[in-house]
Amino acid sequence: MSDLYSLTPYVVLAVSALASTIAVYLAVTEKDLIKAVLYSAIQSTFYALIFYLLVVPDIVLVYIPVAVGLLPAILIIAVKKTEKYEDVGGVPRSTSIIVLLSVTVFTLIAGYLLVVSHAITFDVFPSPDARLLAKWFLATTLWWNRLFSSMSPEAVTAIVWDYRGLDTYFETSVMYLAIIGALAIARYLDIPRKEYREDVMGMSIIGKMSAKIIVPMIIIVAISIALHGHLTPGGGFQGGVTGAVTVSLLIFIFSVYFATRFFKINIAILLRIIGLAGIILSATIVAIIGFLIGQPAYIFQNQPKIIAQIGLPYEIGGNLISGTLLLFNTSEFLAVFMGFAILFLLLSIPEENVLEVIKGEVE
Amino acid sequence: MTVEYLVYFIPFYIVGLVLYILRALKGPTLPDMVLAIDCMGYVLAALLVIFSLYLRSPLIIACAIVLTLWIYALDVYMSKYLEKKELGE
Amino acid sequence: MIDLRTYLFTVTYIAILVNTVIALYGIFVRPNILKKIIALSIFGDCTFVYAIIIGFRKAEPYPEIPIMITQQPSQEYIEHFVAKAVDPVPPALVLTGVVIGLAVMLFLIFLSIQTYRLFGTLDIRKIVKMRG
Amino acid sequence: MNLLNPVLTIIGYVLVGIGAFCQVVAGIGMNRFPNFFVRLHAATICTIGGSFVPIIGCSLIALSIEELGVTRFFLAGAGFVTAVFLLILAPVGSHLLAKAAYFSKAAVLHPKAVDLLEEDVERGEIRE
Repeated sequence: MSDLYSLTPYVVLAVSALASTIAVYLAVTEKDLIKAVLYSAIQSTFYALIFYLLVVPDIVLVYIPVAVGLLPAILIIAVKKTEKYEDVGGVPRSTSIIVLLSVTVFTLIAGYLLVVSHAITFDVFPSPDARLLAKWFLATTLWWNRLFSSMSPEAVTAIVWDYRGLDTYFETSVMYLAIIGALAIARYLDIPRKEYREDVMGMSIIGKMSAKIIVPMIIIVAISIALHGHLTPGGGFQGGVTGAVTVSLLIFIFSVYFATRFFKINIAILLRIIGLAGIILSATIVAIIGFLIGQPAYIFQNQPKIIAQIGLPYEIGGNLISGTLLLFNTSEFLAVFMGFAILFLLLSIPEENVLEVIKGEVE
Repeated sequence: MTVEYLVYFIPFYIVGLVLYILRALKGPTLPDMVLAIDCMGYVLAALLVIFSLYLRSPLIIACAIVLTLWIYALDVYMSKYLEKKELGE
Repeated sequence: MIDLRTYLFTVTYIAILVNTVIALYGIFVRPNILKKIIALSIFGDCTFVYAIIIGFRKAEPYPEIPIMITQQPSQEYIEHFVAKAVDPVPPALVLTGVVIGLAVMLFLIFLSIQTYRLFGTLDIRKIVKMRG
Repeated sequence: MNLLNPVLTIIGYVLVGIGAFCQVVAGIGMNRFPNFFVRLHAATICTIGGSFVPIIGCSLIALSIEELGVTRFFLAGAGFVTAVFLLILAPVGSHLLAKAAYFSKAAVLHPKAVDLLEEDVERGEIRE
């Protein structure tokens, strides 16, 4: 009984990995592009199960929206706007065999190095012991001493913002730049002004009615995922991506002319800037307070340290808020949510308008 | 220790999952594949809930909600792709 | 005598390695840009799985999530937590990686849509031959 | 609460068992049925019988395990939320997909006895 109990998760891991291999093979060899996108969605679903069984719920919460939802969605839109079939004629057979062999050799060397660098053999895989750094992080997630701890029970969020804040800051900047790039490609374009007509536009009445019921529920779930980021799996990015599904539902089920009643592109950009300003504020708030009081303090500081004795309170009225983590999660939620809203609005501009503008620009 | 009896139910779900994968990989038409992926996603949501009970880690269950939402969104995208209308209408 | 769990975990690892090989092959050989982007996203996912596998550990009966359940932990609970929970550093790294991968992928897809508008094709061999 | 726990556990296990049965049946149906519109029936069995019912069952089991402490309410609550989402979203998704598949002629309707919807569309009573 006990053997069976501990064996089952590993069996499911192996089954899902093998199934994902079949899906990857079909995704790469399929000529119909939309089928390839669907195969890659199958692969992502199985990877989500693998991540789940490797007990990293934060990654699952980020990976499911990204790889099962957003990437297939935008790829489907791209396939609809561009060509549907791939032409593979003319690739010489010798080239593909040479590439396959070299890639195989490279991957085998890399995989062997990965096993060696973790200092394990195949007798005990996975290793029962964790690294020293991991032990230190785990032991200090919620410790009695505020000088060493980040006072958050969630180790991953604590590491993401409290120990590696600079990385996260630049990650958000990369995201911001990608959206700015998309906006730059779509310059001079705007959503045409049309009146929303319920009987002609959008999908069937069943879809519209259920969307009216479900959209507020989704927003509440997204906010709860974002604001409990320091207590349970999740955080600002996860909540924002979950909230982004509402925008896509509004655009696809009703129509973009219905969605622009609630937010236009310019308002979304403004809210996104407010979110980014909130992230900058949560990075520097302790330093600002220290500057005003006249005590030493760091940028990206949360709890008091040995030579900088000021810090944000870790609880208010008995509720754990973990200093700047709550502020960071809220602003990140706003920034990510509005970023994806901009993206979906840009993608829903009709292709005829775009072609007209491009024609005018080329001439 | 009542959780351990879930061991006897999990294989059935895995069998169902594998059968849906077969349909999703065979096709033959696009709606068939999407329907099979749909079913796969919902089985997976059930499996996630079962595993979070089985491994006794209640906090990992939030993933199931998100998975349900996005599988539905994939449905909506694919039916928009199949329709002849312009994307935003 | 090898533990059966080790054997199954090795099967998982090798399956992910095979995925990497296929994805890299797709990136280098397939001519369509969107196909290359799909293969690139699969390759990225495989690398994320490797990073998570490094942080996984074997614990009886199963490792725990790196999140504390109680808010005033005792010393015994912290010791139990450190002995059972998985490594929290790789998830934090992968979180950053997923977001940046998504940003890059979105920008690439936007660029390829624009390429199709300008050139009328997405075949990389035809695009290379065209000028302007 | 102690008296209620065994009852909750037994009901939960029964629901999970129903779910397991429905999954296998729906999986077989998904592979044996001839075309897309017949496979929609199998999909319904999968989503409602095979996913909604066991999620409710798991939530009930979770409520009865007292060793989990306060977090068992988290598990049960999130499980109920998932179940409600699934109950609303899965049929709507199938409906949208079936409608799009029918009107775009993407799904092949091979063994066909009668198609009343097609006649209605031809007469102009229903439009796309």
